[in-house]
Amino acid sequence: MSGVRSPAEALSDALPDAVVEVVAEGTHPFVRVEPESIVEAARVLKEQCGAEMLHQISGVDFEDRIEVVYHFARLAPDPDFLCLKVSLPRDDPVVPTLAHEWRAANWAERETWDLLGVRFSGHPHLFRILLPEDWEGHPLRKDYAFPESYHGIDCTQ
Amino acid sequence: MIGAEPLSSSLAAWLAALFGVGATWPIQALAMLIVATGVVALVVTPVGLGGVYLERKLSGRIQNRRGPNRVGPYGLLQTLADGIKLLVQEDIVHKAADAALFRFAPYVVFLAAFTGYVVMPFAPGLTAADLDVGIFFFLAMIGIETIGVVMAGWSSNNKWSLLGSMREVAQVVSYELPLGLAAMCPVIASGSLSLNTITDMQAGPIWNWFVIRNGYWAIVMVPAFLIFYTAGLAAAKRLPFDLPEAESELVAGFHTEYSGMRFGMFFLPEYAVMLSISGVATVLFLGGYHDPFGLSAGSLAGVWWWGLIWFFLKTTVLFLLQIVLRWTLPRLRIDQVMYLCYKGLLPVAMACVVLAAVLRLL
Amino acid sequence: MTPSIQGVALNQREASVPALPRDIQTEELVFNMGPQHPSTHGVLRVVLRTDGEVVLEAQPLIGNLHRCCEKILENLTYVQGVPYVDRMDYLGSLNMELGLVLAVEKAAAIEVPKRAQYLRVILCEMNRIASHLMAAGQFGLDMGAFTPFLYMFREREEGIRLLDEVTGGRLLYHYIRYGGVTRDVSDDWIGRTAVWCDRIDAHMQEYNDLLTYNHIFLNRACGVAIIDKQTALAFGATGPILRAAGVGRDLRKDMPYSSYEDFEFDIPVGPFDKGVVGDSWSRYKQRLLEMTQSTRIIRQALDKLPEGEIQHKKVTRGWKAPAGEAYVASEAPRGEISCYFVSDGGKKPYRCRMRGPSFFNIALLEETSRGLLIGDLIALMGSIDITLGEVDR
Amino acid sequence: MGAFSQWARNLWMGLKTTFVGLGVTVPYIFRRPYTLQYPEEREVLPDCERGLHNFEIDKCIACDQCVKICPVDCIALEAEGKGKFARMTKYEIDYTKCIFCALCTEPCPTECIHMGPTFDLVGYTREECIIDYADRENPRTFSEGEEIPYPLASFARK
Repeated sequence: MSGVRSPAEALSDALPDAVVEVVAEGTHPFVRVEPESIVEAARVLKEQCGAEMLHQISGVDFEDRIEVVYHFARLAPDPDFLCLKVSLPRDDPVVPTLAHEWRAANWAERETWDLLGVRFSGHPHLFRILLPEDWEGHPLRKDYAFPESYHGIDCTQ
Repeated sequence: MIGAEPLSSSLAAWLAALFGVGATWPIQALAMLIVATGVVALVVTPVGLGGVYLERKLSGRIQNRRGPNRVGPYGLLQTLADGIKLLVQEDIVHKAADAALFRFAPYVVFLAAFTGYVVMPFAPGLTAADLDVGIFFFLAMIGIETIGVVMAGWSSNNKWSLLGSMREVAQVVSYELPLGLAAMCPVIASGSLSLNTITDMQAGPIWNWFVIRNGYWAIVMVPAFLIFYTAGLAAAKRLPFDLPEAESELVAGFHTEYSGMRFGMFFLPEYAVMLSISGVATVLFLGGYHDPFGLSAGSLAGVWWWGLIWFFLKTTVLFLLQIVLRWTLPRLRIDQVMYLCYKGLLPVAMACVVLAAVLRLL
Repeated sequence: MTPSIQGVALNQREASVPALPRDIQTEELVFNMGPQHPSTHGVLRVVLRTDGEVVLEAQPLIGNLHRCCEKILENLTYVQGVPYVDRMDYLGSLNMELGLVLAVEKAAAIEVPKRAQYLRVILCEMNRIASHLMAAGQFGLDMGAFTPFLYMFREREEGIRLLDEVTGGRLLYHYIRYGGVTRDVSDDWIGRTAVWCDRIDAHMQEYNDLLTYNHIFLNRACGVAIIDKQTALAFGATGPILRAAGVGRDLRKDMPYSSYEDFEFDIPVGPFDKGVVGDSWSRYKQRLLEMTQSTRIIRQALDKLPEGEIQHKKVTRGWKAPAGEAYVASEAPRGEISCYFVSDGGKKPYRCRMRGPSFFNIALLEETSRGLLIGDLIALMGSIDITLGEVDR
Repeated sequence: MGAFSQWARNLWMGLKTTFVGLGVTVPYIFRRPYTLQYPEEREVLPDCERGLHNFEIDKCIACDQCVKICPVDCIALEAEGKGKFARMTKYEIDYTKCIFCALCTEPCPTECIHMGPTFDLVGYTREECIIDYADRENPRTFSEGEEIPYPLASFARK
């Protein structure tokens, strides 16, 4: 009977070294794992906690670090969202890609790269997705400076 | 033969008398030309414009809208206004297009669509040219239109246009087969390829019409009529078969790059072909210009306006049905279009031809 | 020169279509479909590699409508942000507002009065019906059937008028606020909304006669462009696509929010009476059936609408959410939207990550379109029903 | 037989459903149209319609609340004096920016700015889309005691 274990429990058993922080209570329970073991952690969620769908990948710029937050959806039993977080250094955020196991991660990771500049190592197609190819910077970073002009178009208005 | 002399012959005689020469072939040709121009200018173009108006008004009413209602009473002049707009619009030939072909293509389509009317018996004596092979002339003209469309699609240098024109070729050339075979049934029944002769065979009351001739011919003629009508829809590129210009797939197909009057020269022929298909269907199956009561064979024989009224009445009903069908049905896919042609209509049409031959022998 | 898009050669991947014999091998065409194409439902650009009519590869390229909504939300106060999310999925904008508001309410533990919750449900379901009518009609339009589209617009128009009476907007409502809703409804409005629900159900027969069970339509849509359960789950596709693929997931039932647990309704799950599970027709039919369920919910909510206030606490311009975070998902017309909301205790949200279901759904296009005819590709795009506003955000 | 009957059924269903479809569309030809003749006939808009603003200039105390809450910064307000004796010199709303969210009407302490029912704003230039409500000639600006000819949207917090 898989799918009923809580992610905290399952991850502490399967990958005790990788778990950095566990928050099981409150409005947003999550497990923070080491960036290197995100692929294994996601696999544990899939196999033991019934996470059948990758729901969303979010990046958050916390000035001192960048967090990438993965939300998985458990469809049944007890539908819920399971959350994994990784913390990355701000100057060179790199995390292994989930795109090979979860096809949904392909575009979501591209978007995170596009808007936050998180590099997903091993991603098959890590190019900008929403912004044009030649855009400079990653807009969702907190210190992003809006460009004065783009290809001669005045952006200051 | 019921009905007067073809109009061109009377005109030729009159011209010959006017110039004081014999009715030699240049005079006859001149007379034919005058009649053909007259027919196109006085009958077909207004009816084509009326067709556009009817289509827009009817589609509006079907869709809970009003349709054109601003220009003129009930919006009657809307089509004319659109025509004027098309005339004054800039005629764009874009840089990458093959300019000569691009410019020439609309004329081919326009000419082909309107030349079909030359053999159309509108009323007793009102035929531009009573050809012995009228029905084949008509089908050939529909085929020639395809060439213009391919020219347009190719010279546009636009992949969507190219795809549209290729679809047109595949579709129209395929549907020529069931169209021709279905037309063979009345031809077999009447023993003539001339549209006038076929019409006159159907004079008299309604049971003389080929579609229900003497009752038992209906077994052949009703399916043949349906096939002719369906294939005619395909030849006219009307909606279950509007793949060449499928708006939601190919933007506008072969005429994507056209503007102004050149676009108009694709647009108007579409209605002209719709109308001529309806007209030929009327001639072949529904008694042409003969009324259902037998008056045109009796007291009103040879009266041209009586025939004209009935011809246009029947043609308009078929024409309106084409319009209503367009606003009812979704579009087929290209493979389904081919399936319907080769596996659906063609075998049935062949069976009809064979059966018609058998009935004829009986 | 091989055409390449964003660094990847188009012929990089082999299509599943069998290769033609060498002597009849023909040139492949690369089509640029969109951003101005009538069937891309917005400013989507799809690059097609085709062999004649057969699509070998379709690559959706998005971003033409990108406004960086998330950055805008970070720079606006809480109150100011709500009208912005309306503009993500502009056809189901009430549901979008609800997505944001629910996340903030959860993080800040704002209580919503029961009447406001019911009003949210009623209006969101009306919005869902309006959106589904649009989607189903668009699907017909993509297939060349123009008339059902306008019939559906007629019903949609009436629904929009009802929404307009309550919210003041016809497309972008800005109705849901933190802790409640803006305006209350009148008894007269309740009566007319119930009548509208009846009209929707009554007209369903018309749509079925004209479009759903039309033989041409069935031939076009049944059994083509199949998105099966595994593919849908792998790509994170949600909403009607996932349910038509045979997965009975609906957040209104699975993780009820805003009092959805009070109502009795079914979740239609594919396959239906025609076609196979997960094909274009099932996705279309799914939407029609969901509309019927939505009218059920609306009728129940109108009947049971409790008395009381519609907003406990007014969230004003200077309101500060307590530090914290929340992830709340809700069921929008096109699938599951979610908001990952992070607050640092300031006047503005620290991060508002919005999930647009269409963003994940449209990614399926590349996978599903191989070997389809161009006409079927159009049908596939119509049945996925994307809104570019939420794809690009 | 199976293949043949399937083929025949295919053709028959195509024909039959066509007539079913015609049965839906043809009756509509004889029904009344649903649409309105727009400029002459207009829909009766609800009183909370969020159209162009209406401004009661004498009530305004130039408190700047609406300017501050506007998410797109489309309101420009200038006044001589403050409070009850404020004399408005400029109250410009830039409708190229305005998103008609009605947030400006909410914090107004005197309820002097409303959303009105006018929705057709057109202009040939961007300048034409900037409307100055401090101009008393503006048909959507109302002075003290002037009767407003239509009900106004009330989003204001009470």
